[in-house]
Amino acid sequence: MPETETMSPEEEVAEADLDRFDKDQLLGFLREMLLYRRFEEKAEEAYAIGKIGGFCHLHIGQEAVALGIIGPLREDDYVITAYRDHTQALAKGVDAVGVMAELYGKDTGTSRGKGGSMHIFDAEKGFMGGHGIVGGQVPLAAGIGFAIRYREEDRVCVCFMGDAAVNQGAFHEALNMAAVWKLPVLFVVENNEYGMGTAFSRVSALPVVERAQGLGVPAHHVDGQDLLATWTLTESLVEKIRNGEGPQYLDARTYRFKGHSMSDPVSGTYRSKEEVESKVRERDPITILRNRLFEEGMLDEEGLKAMDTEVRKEVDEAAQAADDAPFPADEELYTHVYSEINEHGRLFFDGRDREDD
Amino acid sequence: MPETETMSPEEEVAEADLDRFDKDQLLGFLREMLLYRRFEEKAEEAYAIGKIGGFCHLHIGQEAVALGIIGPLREDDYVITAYRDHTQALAKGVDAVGVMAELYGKDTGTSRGKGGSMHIFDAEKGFMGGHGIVGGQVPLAAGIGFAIRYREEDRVCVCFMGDAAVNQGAFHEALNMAAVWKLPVLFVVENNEYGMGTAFSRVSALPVVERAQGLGVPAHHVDGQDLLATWTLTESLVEKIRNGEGPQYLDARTYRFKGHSMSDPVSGTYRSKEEVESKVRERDPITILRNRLFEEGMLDEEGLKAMDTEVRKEVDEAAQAADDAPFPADEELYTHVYSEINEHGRLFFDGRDREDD
Amino acid sequence: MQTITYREALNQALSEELERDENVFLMGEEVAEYDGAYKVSKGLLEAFGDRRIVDSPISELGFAGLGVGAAMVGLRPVIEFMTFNFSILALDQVINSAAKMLYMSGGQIPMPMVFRGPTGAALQLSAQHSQACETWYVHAPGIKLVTPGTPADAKGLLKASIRDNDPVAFMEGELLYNVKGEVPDVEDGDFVIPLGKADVKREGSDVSIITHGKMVHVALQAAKKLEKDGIEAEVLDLRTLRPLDVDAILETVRKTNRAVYLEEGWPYAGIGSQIVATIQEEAFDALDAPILRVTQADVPMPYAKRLEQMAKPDADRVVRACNRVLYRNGTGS
Amino acid sequence: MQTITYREALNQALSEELERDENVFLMGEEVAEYDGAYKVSKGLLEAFGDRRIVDSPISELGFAGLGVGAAMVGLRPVIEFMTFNFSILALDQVINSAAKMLYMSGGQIPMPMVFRGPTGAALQLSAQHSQACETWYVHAPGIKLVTPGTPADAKGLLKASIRDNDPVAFMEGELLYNVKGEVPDVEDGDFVIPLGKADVKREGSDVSIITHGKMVHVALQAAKKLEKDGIEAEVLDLRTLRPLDVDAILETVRKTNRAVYLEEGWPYAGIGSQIVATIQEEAFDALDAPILRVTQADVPMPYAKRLEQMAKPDADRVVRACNRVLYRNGTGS
Ligand SMILES: Cc1ncc(C[n+]2csc(CCOP(=O)(O)OP(=O)(O)O)c2C)c(N)n1
Ligand SMILES: Cc1ncc(C[n+]2csc(CCOP(=O)(O)OP(=O)(O)O)c2C)c(N)n1
Ligand SMILES: [Mg+2]
Ligand SMILES: [Mg+2]
Repeated sequence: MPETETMSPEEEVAEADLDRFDKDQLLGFLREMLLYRRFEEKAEEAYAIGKIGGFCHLHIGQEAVALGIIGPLREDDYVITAYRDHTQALAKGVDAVGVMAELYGKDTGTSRGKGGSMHIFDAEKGFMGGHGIVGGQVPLAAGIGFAIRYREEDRVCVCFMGDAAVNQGAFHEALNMAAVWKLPVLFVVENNEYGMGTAFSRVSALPVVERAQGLGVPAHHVDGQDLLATWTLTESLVEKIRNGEGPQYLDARTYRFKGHSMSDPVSGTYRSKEEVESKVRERDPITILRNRLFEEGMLDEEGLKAMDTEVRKEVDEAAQAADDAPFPADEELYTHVYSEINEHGRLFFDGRDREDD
Repeated sequence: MPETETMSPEEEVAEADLDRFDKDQLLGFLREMLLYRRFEEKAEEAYAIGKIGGFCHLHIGQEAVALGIIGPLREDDYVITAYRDHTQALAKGVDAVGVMAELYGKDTGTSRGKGGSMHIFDAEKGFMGGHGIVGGQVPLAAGIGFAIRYREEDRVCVCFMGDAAVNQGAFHEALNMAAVWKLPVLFVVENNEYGMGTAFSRVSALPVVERAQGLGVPAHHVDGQDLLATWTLTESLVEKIRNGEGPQYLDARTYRFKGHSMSDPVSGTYRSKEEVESKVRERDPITILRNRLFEEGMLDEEGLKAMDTEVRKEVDEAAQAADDAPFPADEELYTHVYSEINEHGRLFFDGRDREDD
Repeated sequence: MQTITYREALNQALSEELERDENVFLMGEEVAEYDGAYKVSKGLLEAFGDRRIVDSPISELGFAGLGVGAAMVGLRPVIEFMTFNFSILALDQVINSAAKMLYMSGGQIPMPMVFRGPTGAALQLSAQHSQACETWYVHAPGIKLVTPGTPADAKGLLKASIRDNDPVAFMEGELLYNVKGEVPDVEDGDFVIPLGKADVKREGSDVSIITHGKMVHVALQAAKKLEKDGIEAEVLDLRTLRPLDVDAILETVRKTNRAVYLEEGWPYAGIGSQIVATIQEEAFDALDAPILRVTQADVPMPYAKRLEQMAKPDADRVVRACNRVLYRNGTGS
Repeated sequence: MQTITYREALNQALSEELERDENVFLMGEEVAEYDGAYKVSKGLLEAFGDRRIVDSPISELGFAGLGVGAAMVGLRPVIEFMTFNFSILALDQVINSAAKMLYMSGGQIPMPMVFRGPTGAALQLSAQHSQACETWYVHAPGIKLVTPGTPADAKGLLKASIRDNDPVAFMEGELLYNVKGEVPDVEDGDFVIPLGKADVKREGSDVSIITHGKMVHVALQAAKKLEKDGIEAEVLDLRTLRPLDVDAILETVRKTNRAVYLEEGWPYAGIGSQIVATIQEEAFDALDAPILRVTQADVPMPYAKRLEQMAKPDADRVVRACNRVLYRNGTGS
């Protein structure tokens, strides 16, 4: 039975950090996070002019969690997450054009325009979605972990969830099963302190990191705004999991810079403007890494600008490609409901095939 | 935020125990547990001859948990439980005739013959049922606790559940809410080590007492075969709750002497005959208390016999009364589906009222 | 008469009932500090305090069950689901606890409570966030189901639902919250609409469009289009699905001899299937044509705008169905 | 032909499919060490080991979701619900994950999995343990629903369901497990019955009794009683409810012009309501009388024996309904 442990990885990691990575890697990290940021800013623009509809939950402010946790994975590892899923998809190697096209509801989108922002999927890349029911993906992750163990593979499944998801029964049931069967799953709480407009501490008796204590999954926490700390801790957790030590639980402390979804206010009754502003000023993961690179002399303003220009171009191109792509054909309404249309019997009951009788 | 604590109440209690109770009380305890035992043995007989049908889950072996926890309550406190509910109802003061009549499916049964063994209810006595979905009663208990707090009363709600219920999401959600709102609920796990034919340790990564650790409800455990220890600890927990300290969680360690339900084997693939026999020999709560009373010279074989004769008579009378009582009238099929038959509109759609058109 | 939105009407109903009865409380995600995800509970925290307007964790099964428990001892909970989509998680407590409690306790434990929130699709929220949940809440006896389509109905029926002594599922519509309509002035006294009474939203003699919830508006649009073609459609809004005003259904069918059921949800074992079965059983000889149903396409809701529009039932489709039951040609546009 | 019980037929189907395909595994409460609460999985642990026959905690939502996750990456889970009554706790994963996954992923993630277990009432288990769950599993598109009534159908359809690439709810009957019937011998090769084909269990020309699941036996009893009165009832067993063999339904109705739908569950938005709606829509002119439905009384299941018997649909009630659609008098007993 695994012991429940709470580490203080910030401290441990603080010394190791920069030296573990070479310059190209570090610059690559910054570029990658910039890409996520610009990608979502572009999505924000596109939403404003009606190119994107429905709910659209931006990850802005939380980029280091996506990169710091998905970056250390192998290509054949799995990632599954909630509806705030764009940048995690990008981090798992899903094509930016496909993600943007999905937001635009295009046939070339990752889910052929059927899923939208909340349901980005790319099975080939091991990106298992994009799920909209809070906590719903947590048992699915246990199932992916079960299949990995069943096949005696050494893959790992990372399951992201928001802090509010921790209060779902599904969390409790899935983590217990993962612990009992030692499933290779890293459960990551993207702890941005709020579920929509409700502070976690108002609806939870204990802090996030302690919530797995009754479940037999070792718990850890990390400063999710510090990419290098997150990356380093994740490497060690993933190694444990790959070695068969069973599931791990990580409280990644972060902050959402935007409103919950497009139509929601950034601040308001539930959090003050000052709180948000101070977080944006002091806890932006991109700024934090950038400053380190500046300090170390690995990057200057000019280099950053060039990087940003490149990234913006990439994003613009993705948006353009999305815009140019065709919408799904009308016939697609009835495809993918069933993978198999049985030889006998009727599957659809709306009678539309008989409308012109 | 309450601290999670794990006490070892057996030790603490061991010294206090007998002196805290007077002789009449102690004899009363024994008589009460004997009543539960004989009541259920009678039910077993009645089941064998087809007077009782459906599922019938006996509590035999677990009687000290019912009495030790419900005994210290006030009359206006609430108890809610799962389907293994006969002796808890008796402990809460529900009339034995009413309980037996319910098992017989009679109109004079506590639930007018509609509920049966799994759904004994007596709202007047604060006995809030008898619930059949494993874990389903746990959120209900939080709701009763919520209402107590809402009305600023100093009542307490005791919620019993089996060990297997701890793996339900409902458990997680309800205990968290109870902790957040400091609801006056004592959550008691009747830990008989098995959920039907599955040992708890096979499907749970941590032992029962540790399973509330992530939920902010202080945890305790007790030897549930030791009536006096259970009673004493419960008194202290109920006092804490009444004083507004919020919910408490108790792992009451016990053992089921019979099969899960009437048709299930007492032992088999999931537990050995030897295990059951040694528990019955060494851990029978009635024997344990009886021996104490013998040792203390408070009772002798003769006194016990007299007590048992009395109790058996009571039980026989209850069975006779149940047998003599009328079945519900046919019209009762449609009563109590709705408490209010609206002035307008149809509520029932089986068309039986038009059958003879 | 005041002209207010559906949202304001609900807010007034809640406010008045909270005021009237100390046992009423509102619980759900974001209902208090955030004023409700759709602002239905705006201002209620301020007016009634956090004892009676309670923000819950995202624990649908748990807080639905908590509501049931509170109702067991006499409170009158109003449990808000942010949307009914999420309430499938809570369905066990709705069916196995709320709907059966009175029966299995032999009449001892009434369940005076309301589960409410929006049901059905809004705009481009795709598969998991766009479903009409009526069937899941009406199949089991022991619970009532109310689906108001207008501000007045929303107010009058919510007040009746809160006062009802049985569990009521009260389904609103995200796309209805901004719809305006006339509602009796607050000063004119308690405005309560009894459960179980359908409402003829438009009179007509050629064909009956029977419907509920937000589809009332689509039915009225269709009726307007039909009018241009000289066809007078009667629009019957059921308003409550259990209790169901069967008399009103039979009456309109006996009048027009032709009917179309319009609903937002899926067809298989939808509300329409029950209404069709009821009509053919009880007014068989009155029918001059089969009753047709207009429903959501029998697919999960897609995200892409055009596919979503195709998936949803619309006025043109209703017009075409009406023409079919009238054995006429007519395209609906 | 072997004569075996429905339970043995299911056991054979599981065993053969576990043998055939390494990706198939069985998970649920008590399925392994205890041989299944109803012994359907007897001996499978011994034969296939605890990697493939897995005892779960009592976490319906969790292990249903675990099954979905395993199917997402290509395993073929068979998830046993001890009874479908408990699966309402898991319904969110069934509807929102299993049924919608393929669609919302744009066709990327098929769901080759089965949810199985008994549905409906056994004997005197009262409200929470006695309900027919078909409606909850058929309303949403994306999932299939299979309800075998005989040992042969149980075996052939379970094998087909496990091989199907879509999620299938497979509903058995506690009271069917001991029913015996002829099933092709194992040596005669793979016995698979394709989904979507109804089966005429008895031919007749006067009236059609259409039904599914364990009610097939009640329908046959009723047909026998009617025979004594000179009435030849045809009994059509739908076997699978989605896909649904509409052709077979229309055919029998066109033959007899009168129909009764018999089902174990509640009436409102029951399976029967859909069948009635389909028939009246597609064979309106073939009907000489309204279609009647025989269902459970519209109440939660009571415990007391006589009340329970009254609540359940039985052969006499079916006989009376048949007489009514034939416009004859006849009491059914
Ligand atoms: C079961 C369920 N309940 C409610 C919602 C509505 N909802 C969507 S996101 C959200 C807040 C979730 O917060 P958190 O898990 O912390 O994730 P974050 O949005 O902060 O990333 C809510 C209540 C939902 N999608 N699913
Ligand atoms: C949700 C649910 N799943 C499964 C069952 C079937 N079932 C009834 S009792 C039981 C075992 C419960 O064990 P435990 O909670 O330890 O209580 P005990 O029987 O030992 O008192 C099971 C699996 C049920 N009633 N409800
Ligand atoms: Mg959050
Ligand atoms: Mg147990």
